[in-house]
Formats: sequence, structure tokens, C-alpha cells
Amino acid sequence: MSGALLQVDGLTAGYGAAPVLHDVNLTVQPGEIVAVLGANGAGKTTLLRTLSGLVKSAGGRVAFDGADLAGTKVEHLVRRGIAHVPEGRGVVTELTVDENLRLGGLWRRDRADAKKALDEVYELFPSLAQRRTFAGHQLSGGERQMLALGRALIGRPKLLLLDEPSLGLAPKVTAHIMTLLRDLRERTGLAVLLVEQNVRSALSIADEGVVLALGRVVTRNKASVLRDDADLRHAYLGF
Amino acid sequence: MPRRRGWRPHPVIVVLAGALIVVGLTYVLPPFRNYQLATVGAYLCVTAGLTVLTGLNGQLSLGHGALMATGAYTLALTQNKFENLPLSFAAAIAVTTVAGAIIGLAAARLRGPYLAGLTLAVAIVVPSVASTFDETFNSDQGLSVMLNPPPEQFPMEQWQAWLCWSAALIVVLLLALLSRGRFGRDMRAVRDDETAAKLAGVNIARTQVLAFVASAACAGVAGALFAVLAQSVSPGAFPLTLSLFLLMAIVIGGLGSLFGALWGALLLVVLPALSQSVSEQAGSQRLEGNLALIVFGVVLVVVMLAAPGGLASIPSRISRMLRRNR
Amino acid sequence: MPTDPQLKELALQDITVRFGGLTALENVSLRVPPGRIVGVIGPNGAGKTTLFNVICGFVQPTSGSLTLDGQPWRPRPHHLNRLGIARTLQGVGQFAGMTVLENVMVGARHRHAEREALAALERCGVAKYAPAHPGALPYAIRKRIELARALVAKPRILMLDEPAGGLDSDEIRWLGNLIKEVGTTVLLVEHHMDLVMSVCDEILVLDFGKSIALGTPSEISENPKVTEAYLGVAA
Amino acid sequence: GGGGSGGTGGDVPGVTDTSIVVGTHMPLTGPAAAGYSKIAPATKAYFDYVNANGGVHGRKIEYKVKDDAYNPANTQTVVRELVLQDKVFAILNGLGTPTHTGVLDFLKTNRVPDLFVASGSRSWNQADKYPGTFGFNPDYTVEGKILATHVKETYAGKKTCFLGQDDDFGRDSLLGVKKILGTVAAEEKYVTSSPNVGPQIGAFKAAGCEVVILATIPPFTALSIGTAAKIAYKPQFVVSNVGADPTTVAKTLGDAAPLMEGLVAANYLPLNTDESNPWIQLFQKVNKEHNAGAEFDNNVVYGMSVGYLFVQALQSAGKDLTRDKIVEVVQKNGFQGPGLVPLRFSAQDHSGYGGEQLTKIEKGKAVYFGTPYTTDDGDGPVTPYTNQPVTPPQSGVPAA
Amino acid sequence: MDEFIYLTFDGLSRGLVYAAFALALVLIWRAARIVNFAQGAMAVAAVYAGYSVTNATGSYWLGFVVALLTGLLLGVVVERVVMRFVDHSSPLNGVVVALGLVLIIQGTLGIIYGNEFQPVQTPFSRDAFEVGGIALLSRYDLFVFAAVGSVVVILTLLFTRTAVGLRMRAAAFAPDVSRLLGVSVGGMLTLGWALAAGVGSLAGMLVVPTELGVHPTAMDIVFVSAFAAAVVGGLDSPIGAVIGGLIVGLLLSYVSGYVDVSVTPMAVLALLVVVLLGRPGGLFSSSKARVA
Ligand SMILES: Nc1ncnc2c1ncn2[C@@H]1O[C@H](COP(=O)(O)OP(=O)(O)OP(=O)(O)O)[C@@H](O)[C@H]1O
Ligand SMILES: Nc1ncnc2c1ncn2[C@@H]1O[C@H](COP(=O)(O)OP(=O)(O)OP(=O)(O)O)[C@@H](O)[C@H]1O
Ligand SMILES: [Mg+2]
Ligand SMILES: [Mg+2]
Repeated sequence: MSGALLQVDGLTAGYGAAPVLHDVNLTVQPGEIVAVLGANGAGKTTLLRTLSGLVKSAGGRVAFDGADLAGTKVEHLVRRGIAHVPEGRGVVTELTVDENLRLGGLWRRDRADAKKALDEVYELFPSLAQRRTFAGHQLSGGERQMLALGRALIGRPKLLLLDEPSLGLAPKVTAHIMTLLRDLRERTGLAVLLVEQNVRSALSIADEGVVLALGRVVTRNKASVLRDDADLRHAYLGF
Repeated sequence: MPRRRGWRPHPVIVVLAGALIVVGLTYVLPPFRNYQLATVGAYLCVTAGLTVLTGLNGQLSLGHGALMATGAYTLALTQNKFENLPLSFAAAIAVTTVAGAIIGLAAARLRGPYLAGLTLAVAIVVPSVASTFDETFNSDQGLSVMLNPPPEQFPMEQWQAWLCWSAALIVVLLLALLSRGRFGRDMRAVRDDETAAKLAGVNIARTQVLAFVASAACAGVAGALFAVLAQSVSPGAFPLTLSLFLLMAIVIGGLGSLFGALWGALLLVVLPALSQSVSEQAGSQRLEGNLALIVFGVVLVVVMLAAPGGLASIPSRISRMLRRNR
Repeated sequence: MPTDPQLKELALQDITVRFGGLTALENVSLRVPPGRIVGVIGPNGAGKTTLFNVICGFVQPTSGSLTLDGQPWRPRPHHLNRLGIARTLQGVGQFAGMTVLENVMVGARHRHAEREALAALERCGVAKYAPAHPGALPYAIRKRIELARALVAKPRILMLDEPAGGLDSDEIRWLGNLIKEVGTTVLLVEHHMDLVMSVCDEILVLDFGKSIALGTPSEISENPKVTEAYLGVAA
Repeated sequence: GGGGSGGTGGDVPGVTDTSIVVGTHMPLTGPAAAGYSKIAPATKAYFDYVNANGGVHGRKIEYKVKDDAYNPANTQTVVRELVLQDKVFAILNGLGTPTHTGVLDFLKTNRVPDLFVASGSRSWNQADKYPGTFGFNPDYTVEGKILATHVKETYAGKKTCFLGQDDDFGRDSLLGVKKILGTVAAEEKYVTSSPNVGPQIGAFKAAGCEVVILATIPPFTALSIGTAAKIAYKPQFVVSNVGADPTTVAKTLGDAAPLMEGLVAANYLPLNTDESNPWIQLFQKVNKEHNAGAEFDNNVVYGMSVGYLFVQALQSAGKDLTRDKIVEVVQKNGFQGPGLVPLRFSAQDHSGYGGEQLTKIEKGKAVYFGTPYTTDDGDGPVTPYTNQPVTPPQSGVPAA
Repeated sequence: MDEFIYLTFDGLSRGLVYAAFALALVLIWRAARIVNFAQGAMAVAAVYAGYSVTNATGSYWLGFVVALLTGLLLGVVVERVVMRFVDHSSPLNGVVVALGLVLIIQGTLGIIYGNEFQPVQTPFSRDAFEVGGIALLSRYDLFVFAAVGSVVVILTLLFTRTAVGLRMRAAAFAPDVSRLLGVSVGGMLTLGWALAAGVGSLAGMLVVPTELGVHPTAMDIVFVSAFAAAVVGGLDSPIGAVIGGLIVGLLLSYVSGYVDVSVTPMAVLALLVVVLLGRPGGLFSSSKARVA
């Protein structure tokens, strides 16, 4: 498929001898939100980690913006426009909130815009603004999650890899984030690969849903179809 | 899914087997090798204790050389006064236990490099104590230890090997039993996550102090054995490098494993000798000592890079590799 | 519901906690009657975990007092287990160097640790991971192991800090049933509203460290202040 | 291992018809190696010279040098290795008080001759307890008495102070000094693990000391001189032979070496810079031929003097060499060699040289002045020794 | 009183050199979360390089520059060739490798230069200025003071004000997250080691002339005092390292002046016990982490 922002073909990856991901195919178009769903241990986190190079792939091809990502160093991905918000501890707990956020924009040439993006994040998450000088380890679980997400946005990525952003967030904040993602997509053409346990809220904003089971893609469909087709939901998503 | 747990023989069996092997060895080895064997046994006491403290409980100690010195001096003083070896050993253990409790109480509040810093300072006070209280400890020159020679029919070195290994095997057995049970679990829990351990009902400070005490007692035994082996004690025999080498031994051997402690004890004896003889063969006076240092250092670095889990982890690595290839 | 006479009653009076300039809890009072399931909800940073920390003795309240069975009480973390109080952490606090079974055995403070631990793992549906090391396991499995470690102590009071985090919908349903069936006092902090609403007898709502509501699930879900502060209009 | 009391060469450990193996322990590495690491190679070089000239009674001397890094625990191991594994005939010139003290009992039990220990401790002189052990250096008390006698005669009435190492060296030396002077105005000590003598020298300055006696090892001699200069304090330094080798001290002082001018010390062997001395000529030749031309300092002179003495002892022990025999001939004494004063060896006395002669540094070189003195470590008098030194044999190898 | 003033200045000038060395330890702790036990040996190697150049050319400053560059280079080499390949899952692995490096470096230096003390020049006179007959500081002490002072200021600015400093800290604390944020973690580690080794060699150049001279093991004892200083100050704080160094220097001076030199190690131990029992993370440790 040409014109895809992210094109994954036959991706296989894992941690030791036995692969966790088997022959995964996936595309994300510019401005598209794709939800990756699946039971625990299905390999969702592994998929994101492989895409960003934290886990070495054992086969297959990943192309971003038309260019092969093979051999791209992890630290160069942000420059290409990919931001990964990892599962769980994405905050450098020894640094302050402000330092964590600044870290997200250090690689950028456009200092002025980085500064602007920083202010936007504070606007987006007022509770972070109140805690600028707090060390990361002082934050509550949800505050950390906001910090990690906000920090990714400072890089103004083209593709956001989000691993369970709603984990530990209050319903209001989750809703806020989902709206925000849709908003960003509208305004900036941001594409999102969204791993979520909270299937309902994920499908509420996603364009397309991909269901992983035991490391394989078992179904791929429009989000609306997955949302509305009770049989599909029962088969793969358990509700 | 069946419970896959590596088959582990009971410690008593391992220790009995070890005892048989050692007794056999003492009859076939020449005297100097017996002496080296005895030294390995003495080192094993302290490395076993240290690996429990550092590997299982996560407390770093750079001060075990000083604890050994405590044991050694206590043995020397008691022995010179009462000439009763079992009594002297008991005194050595008792005194190092107390010393361990004191250091352990301070150590329980400290983590990582701060603990290292404190124990490093402990390691360097030995000469200072010996010369400040030189009436008792006789400064740099140290004390000689009055010992009755062993019964005629046993050569000195063989007797030394038996003595050291009896102590070592008892120490290892006790530590193995200790770390198998609840206390062992508590120690590892404290090492891995203090908050979770507290919530699970583990008293962190008590566990840490107890671990330090147990480990110190082992160091005391080792120190006492060294005093017996050398028939003398002096501060120079317990320098900072001894403490550092002990740490090195347990890491290279395999942290937290009693087999690793054995490997470490062996290395402490074999490696210096080996590097000396390698460099002696290379010739030139000026190189002599220095080349040995280099050989020693290179071995350390290479082992650490090749087997980060230590020598004790090599068999399981190999078996994992074989299994993977199947 | 039958009440075991041994069940403890936990109460907090006017607890205030300050961290430097930040007030994490302000005059919060709560009575946890035996056998009840009490939920604590509120926005991120409202002070829910801090409340747990006060009960566990990790945080000394700036003012206010605690009682256990009517007795004034100064909690110490490692005494909780003996007093029959077990807590799970918001993240996962596991002993990476120990097997799953050993992880749970640490919590078992009595004789047959191994048997009890296996039973607890069984109950949480993760017995098959007993010989594995927790580090590489999926998050949800680790949360369940955490739960098993709390249950193995046979606690009188179970404190769960976001136990549903990372669980999928099947698992959350299972968790709900488990909470209802344990038959002990439960304190539950959770953002998953379906779960909270379905299992709790009573819910405390915190906002910026203040208690803004206390009531039954239905009272809470109809309370406009709660909707405004926490649930959001879109929820 | 058993003692070699048999009559023929075959039974004696380390001795065959064509060779003798002897061993030593020395610090070759670590901080204590400075200076000392040159001794054993020099001794070995002298043995090589003897070997090249036909050996001793047809036997070549093999010298095994083991590094103990000045750690007594290592000394234990290497000496056992030498005795039990390498089966050396004797331990020669083992270096260091704390290190060597630890092996006395082991050597005694195994009846290994323990010759010419390299330290001035009085411990080696215990003929009843350790019949096989003999010293070499004049003991520190003897030296203290001689240095103090000079101070008493030359700087009469001046305030004298004492800085010593915090061990036997400093203590025995101070003992000797006090035997002559009664008391000193201020006494301080240092430990080798703390290379700063600022507070001690400061105290001397404050006390107004005009003469400072140092019982220091060379780096601390240099440090003391340097520190004094730093605070513009210029006492007369009188230094133990242990810490007075001008080459070593000057090296440590670097640019500040001229500060040593006028320093008084003592010695009992020919000085390395005295090129007219026939012993020095011999040793320089040996050094060139067999020691790869190592820098010729007093440590080299020392090492070769030890070698010479050992060869003398072997020569007198004769062809049927046994361990008992060598102990016997050393006790018999009568050795005449490079030393300026006689060795004290006898059946009761196992200490080494019995005196020293004073030196002064002039134009960067140490030179002897006055006469040698001898004394004992007790309350005996300090008496001038007037016999002329001997010259080495033509061959450079002592005659049988 | 005179003695007190004299001892104070003596302690300050020694404390400064401990401070310089402690700074190097702090730097590497911040950059890589390891206590570099090879710091002393690496510094000595750099000093030897400077010593050779000074001897060959007669110029102290040329040797000085060469020593600093050698330090930087050695840091890069050690990180790139050895430390990078160490499995850091156990923090002790790095410690053991560092100890191995100590032996290798000391052995190599022993072979090249011999195990003797060699004198090292100072660029300025070490004769102290006297005020009222009491020796205070020398020109050289002032030079040390200026050098250490500027390093502290530069390091503090580097860590708190610059992007590179932020990157270095982030890379040390959370390598994976930092890489996702575009930080070249490997590069930061190399830089950290280079800087630390550079500061270490500066410390070596400053320390060695005040000691017995350069020797393969010349920094062993300094390492112990400097480590104590860094721990007292708090390993994360450059200012702490300097204050810690001065405290240790003064303590050693007063104790050897008023009590006895042989008790100084006990005094250091007592200092550590007192400070660490009060503040387990050193004097300048930052806020306590929340536990749950
Ligand atoms: N570091 C690791 N080493 C070995 N195996 C791992 C590692 N991390 C994950 N795995 C295994 O890979 C599989 C997939 O894990 P992954 O974390 O990708 O699942 P997930 O779909 O993200 O699950 P969750 O919903 O719980 O986050 C699991 O079986 C897990 O045990
Ligand atoms: N030890 C501490 N030091 C400083 N601030 C702290 C500490 N512990 C908590 N806080 C602050 O107190 C506030 C309440 O934190 P708490 O963890 O209790 O929130 P929470 O209600 O559990 O939030 P979440 O739902 O996001 O987990 C937060 O703003 C947090 O930053
Ligand atoms: Mg996941
Ligand atoms: Mg919380």
C-alpha cells in the first residue's frame, strides 16, 4: 500500500529463542488512529517495542514514511517523527517535571517551537504545571502518565506509539486524552498506534482496530465494525 | 504445567560429599598443595558469608577484611592467654558477631555507594586500631599465635587443611540451611523491593542486621583460621585490597551462590599463584611482579565480560544453550 | 453477611498530610466497618495512594489520628502483615530475583508457606507461573501475583491500589467476583468505574486531598460534584 | 619437609652436586616496592657473577625471588611455596619486619636456615628461640645510639626532636636516641598510609626544634624535608640509614633536591657514589655484566653485599653442605667483607652489623666523615672502631 | 592558636585536592551510576603521561595539557572498549571490572616506569606565605583552589544549565526512556567517562606533587579519602564533593595535629558514621523518594 505512514510486513520478534510476535502485518495511514487490542500477553507491548527498536526484530520489514526503518538507531526515531510512550515507567523519576518535559524537546533544532510546545503541554495538563519543580518520583501514578504523554507531544511527532495511556488515569483524564488525540489528528495529522486495555474508549476514537492473539494478528477491521459487531467483540475482545 | 525446578540435592548431602573429597585430597596432595587447600577452606568461610550478605541480601560490604582481622586478633589474644583452640574460636566468633551487629546496625540505614563508603572506612581502620592500642595489638608487627603442634602422625599442612575445611563445611552447611528457609526468602525480598517486603511483613532492619551478623561471624571464623594458618596476625595481612578481593571473588564466582563462593575462594588462592608463575616464565625481573598484576587483571575483566553471572552460572548457561539448539 | 468477631475496625480521623507546600490530604476521616467493601476514588493526585500510605505507616500524617479496633494506632509497615492487613501497590512491586512462588511465599507468615502460596496463586489463576521469574511476565499476570501475595497472608483487611490496572475486561469481571467473595474488609482504590460501582458498599471521593463525598455507589454516581471533579461529563 | 641433617648432598633440600636453590620474599609491587624492589635483582646478579666464575664448590646458586607486596599473608604463602614446593635450601634476606616475623615459626619448624633478614628489627636476634635466624642490618637501637651520640657531641645544647615511623623502626630508634640523650624536646610519628607530615613538622617548628632526627623511610624523609622548606623551617636533619639513600630521596624531592645539602645520616656499607672504593668498582662491574646496568644506588650495593656474605658462608661451609652446617659457620662468624664494621654473629648473638659511620651530604653526594662506631642495643658504650676495611679478592668471589 | 591556624590551612590545602578527586567520582556517578574504583589508577596513568612530556620538553604546562588529554582519552577508551560490554544488571559487575582495570593499569605503569616514586614538578612555588610567622597557603595551594573552584562551577553549570547535562543525567537514570527521547545514551556515557577521567587526571596532577611523587599506586590512599569525601557530601552533588573534601582534609589535619596521626582512619570512620546516620544520602542529598 503506498502512501502509508507506517507499513509493517511479516514482523517477527521476541526476547529469547521463541518469538513473541509472528508475522505481523499492519499499516497506519497519516492521520489515522489504529488501536491494537488483545488479551494480556498477546504481544502488544512487544509490538511497540519492536517498532521503536528497543526489541530487535527477527524478521520482516518496517517502513516509515516510505523509508525502511531497519538499522535506524532508537535514538534517531524521534527525529524521524516517531514518539513512543512506553508502558508503565516512562518518567525519569530522578528528574523534575520540567526537566522531563524539556528532555522531550532537546533534540529539536527549532528551539522556539520546542518552548512553545512545552507551554502547550502545561496548558493541556494543568496539574503538571503546578508541579514543575517536583521530582518525578513524587508524582502520583496518573501524574506520571500525563507527564510521559505530554513529553512525547513536545517532539511534535507524526506517529505516536502509545502503550496503555489510560492505565491509572481518572476517567475524566482518559476521556480528555482521547479527545486530545482526536483533536491532534484533526489539527496536525498525527497518526496514533494505540495499545489499550480499555477497549471501549480505544475503539471510540480509533479508525481501525487490530486484534492480536498469541502474537498473531487475528483480525483487522474498521473500529466501528468491531464496536458494533457483537459476535466479533465476543470472539476477540470478551465483551 | 509441571513444576520445573532445578533438582537440588539437600545441602547435607553436598557437604558430606565435599568432606569426603577434601579428606581424600589431603592424602594425595603434597604439603604445599595441602596448605593451599587449607587456605581455600579459610577463604570459603568468608566468601560464603559475604555472598549471602551481598548476593542474597543486597548489602555491599567492603569491610569484611576488617571483620576477619577482628576474628584473627581475638583468636590470637585468647589463644595466647588460655592456649585452648576451641575456646579461642568461640571467642573469635563471639567478638566478630558483636562487631558485625554494630556495623550492621549502622549499615541497615545505608544503601549502595553510601554503604560501600562506610564499610570502606571500616576496612582501613585495622592498622590504626592496631597501632593506637599497641600494648594489646603490637602495632604493625602484630602478634604471634601460640599453637600446639598437631599430633605426630599428621603432617602440619594436612592438619591445617582438615581444620579449615571442617570449619568451612560447617559454615557452608549452616548458610545453606539458613538461606533455603524463610530467612533466606526475607533477605532476597529485602534486596529486591523494600516496600513490597515491608508490606509482606518483613522487618527490613532486622533482616539486614541479622544478615550482617551472620556474615560477620563467618568472616570471624575465616580470620581465626588465617591466624592459625599463619601462626601470627598483623594489620598488613588484612589490607583494603583483601576486602576488595573478597568482593571480587564472590562476584566472579557467582553472586549469591554458595558454589560461587567456592569458586571465588579457589580463585583467590589459584589466581595470584597462577599469574605469578605465568609471569615468572616470561622472565625479566622488572616485569615479574607487574606482569602478574596484569595477568590477574585481564583474567578478571575477561571473566566478567564473558560470564557476567559468574563462574557458577556457566553450567546453567551451557545447558540453556544446548536446550535452545535442540 | 456474617461478621467475624475478630475483624478489625479501622478508622481515620481528620488526617492531614503535607509534603512541603503541597497538601496531599486535608482533614480526611473514614470509618471502615468490618466486612465492608469501601472504595476510594478521585482524580489523579487527589491523595488516594497517600491515604493508603498513611494507613500503612509509609507516610506520617501531619495531623489527625488512626484507630484500629478503637485503639489509637501508629502503623508500622512490617507490622501490618501480622495485624492481618495486606496491601497491593499501585504499580507492581515484585521481587525480581525470586520465582513467582517464592514471591508469594514471602507474604505467607506461617508454617506451610509453600502450600498456602500455591493455593493463593491457584485462586488468582496464575499457579502455572509458579516457577517463573516475574520480570518477563505480562503486566496483568504480575498484578495477579501481587494480589496472590496479599491474599496468602489471609488478611482481615485487604487494601487494593488500582488492582485492575492493565487487566482486560474478562479479568476485571473475575477480579470483581473475587473481591466480593473474599469475605474480608476491602479498601479499594480504582479508576475503573464499572468495577468500583459493582463491588463497593460505600465510596469515598477525594479531590485535591479533600473528602468531597461519601456514600453508596448510586449516591455517588448521582452526585454532581463527583461527576464534575472526577468522572467528567463525557464518561 | 624434613631438616637436612644428613652428611651427603643428596639428602639436603635444595642442594645437589651442581646447584643450590635459595629463595627470598620481597615487595616487588605495591607502594612498599619503591627502592626495595632493586635489592633482590642485585643479589641475584652477584650470584650470577659467582656462577659465571665457577660457582661455589662447583655448585651454581639459583635465587628464587617471590613478590609478597609487603603483605604478611602473602609472605606466608610464598615462603611456604619456597620451602615446601620449591624445596629451597635456605631463605635469604627476606625483607620486612611485619612480613618476616610471621614466618619465623614456620621456618624454625621446618629447620630452614633463615639468613640475613633485611630489616633492623631486634627480633632476628633470638638465638634460643629461633636458632636458624640471623639479621643483617645494624638494629635500629644501635643506629639511634650512634646518631644521638653525634647529635650530643656536635649540636650540644640544641633542641632536638624526633620523628619516627609508627612501628618497631621508629620505636627502637627512639629507644636508642633516648639512651644517649635522655629525652627529646618533641617526638612525633607518622604512618605510611597517610603521606602528609604537615602537622608533625609544624609542631617541630612551633616547638623551636633545631635538630630533627628522622627514623623514616625514604619517601617520608623527602616529605619531611620538603614540608619543612615549605613552611620556611630549616632544622638540621639527622636521618636513619633506612631513609637516607641520597639517590632515592633526591628523586622524590625532584627540583627540591638541593634541600638535602648538609643532611647527616649513617651507613655501614661502601657508598654507591664512592667510585674509588674497590668494592664499589667490583659491584659496578657485576651490575653492568649481570644486572642489565640497573641504576647503581645503595640498594644495589646492599643487595650485592648480602650476596657476597652468603657466598662467604657457603664457602666456609665446605663441600658437604647441610643446613646445620651453614648455621654453624655463620655463628662462627669471622666474615670480612664490604662492611665498615664487623658482623656480631656468635652462638648467642644473631644480630647483624654492630655499628655505623656517619655521612653528610655535600654537593648532592653522601660522604663519610669521622670514624665508624660500634655499640650494642643495650646500655653499652658507643665506641669508635678503628680497624681498616678490607679490599675484595681479585676474583671478586670470596675464597673458600 | 598559631597551631590551629596552621593546621586549618594545612587541612584546607589537602582538602582541596581530595575535593578535586571526589568531584571526578561524583561526575562518573552522575553519568553512569558507578563508583569508579579505577579512577585513581586512570588518573595516575594520565599523570605519568604528563610527567613524561614534562621531562622530555621541560615544560610543565605542556605536560599538564597532555595529562588532561590523556585522561579524557583514557576515559573514552575504558568506556568504549570495556565498560560498554559489561552486563550492568548487577552493579557489582562494573566494580569488579574496574578493580581488574586497576591491576592492569598499575602493572603496565610498573613495567614502563618501574615501581619507584618519581618526583613531579609544580608550576608554582609550594613555599607558603607567612603571616606573623604562621605558614598559611602557598601559591600552589591558590592554584589548586582556583582549578578546583572552576571545575565545580563548570560542572554545576553543565549539569544544571545545559542540555548536555540534562541528557547525561537522563541517560544515567533511565537509558531506555532517554533513547526514545532522542538521547544518544552511548555517547553520553562516553562523554561522562571522558569528563570524569579528565577531572580525575586534573585531580591527579594537583594531588601528586603534594604526596610522595608519582608511583603506580600513588592514588590508592587518595582514593579512599576522596571516596569518603564524596560520600559525606552526597554522591550526586558537586558542591557536596567539595565541602566533603574540605571536611575530610580539615579532620585529618586536626586529628593528626592534636591527637595522633595513627588515629586518623578512625576519625574518618567516625565522621562517616555521624554524617550518614544523620543523613543516609550524604550532607547534600536531595529529597527522599516516596516509597509507595
Ligand atoms: N523482557 C522479556 N523477556 C522475556 N519475555 C518477555 C519479556 N517481555 C515480555 N515477554 C513475553 O512476551 C509476551 C508478550 O508480552 P507483551 O508485554 O508484549 O504483552 P502485552 O500484550 O503488552 O500484554 P499486557 O496487556 O499485559 O501489557 C509475554 O508472554 C511475555 O511473557
Ligand atoms: N512523598 C511525596 N513527596 C512529595 N509529594 C508527594 C509524595 N507523595 C505524594 N505526593 C503528592 O501528593 C499528591 C497525591 O498523591 P497520591 O499518590 O496520593 O495521588 P493518587 O490519588 O493516588 O493519584 P493517582 O490516581 O494518580 O495514583 C500528588 O500530587 C503527589 O505528587
Ligand atoms: Mg503491554
Ligand atoms: Mg495512586
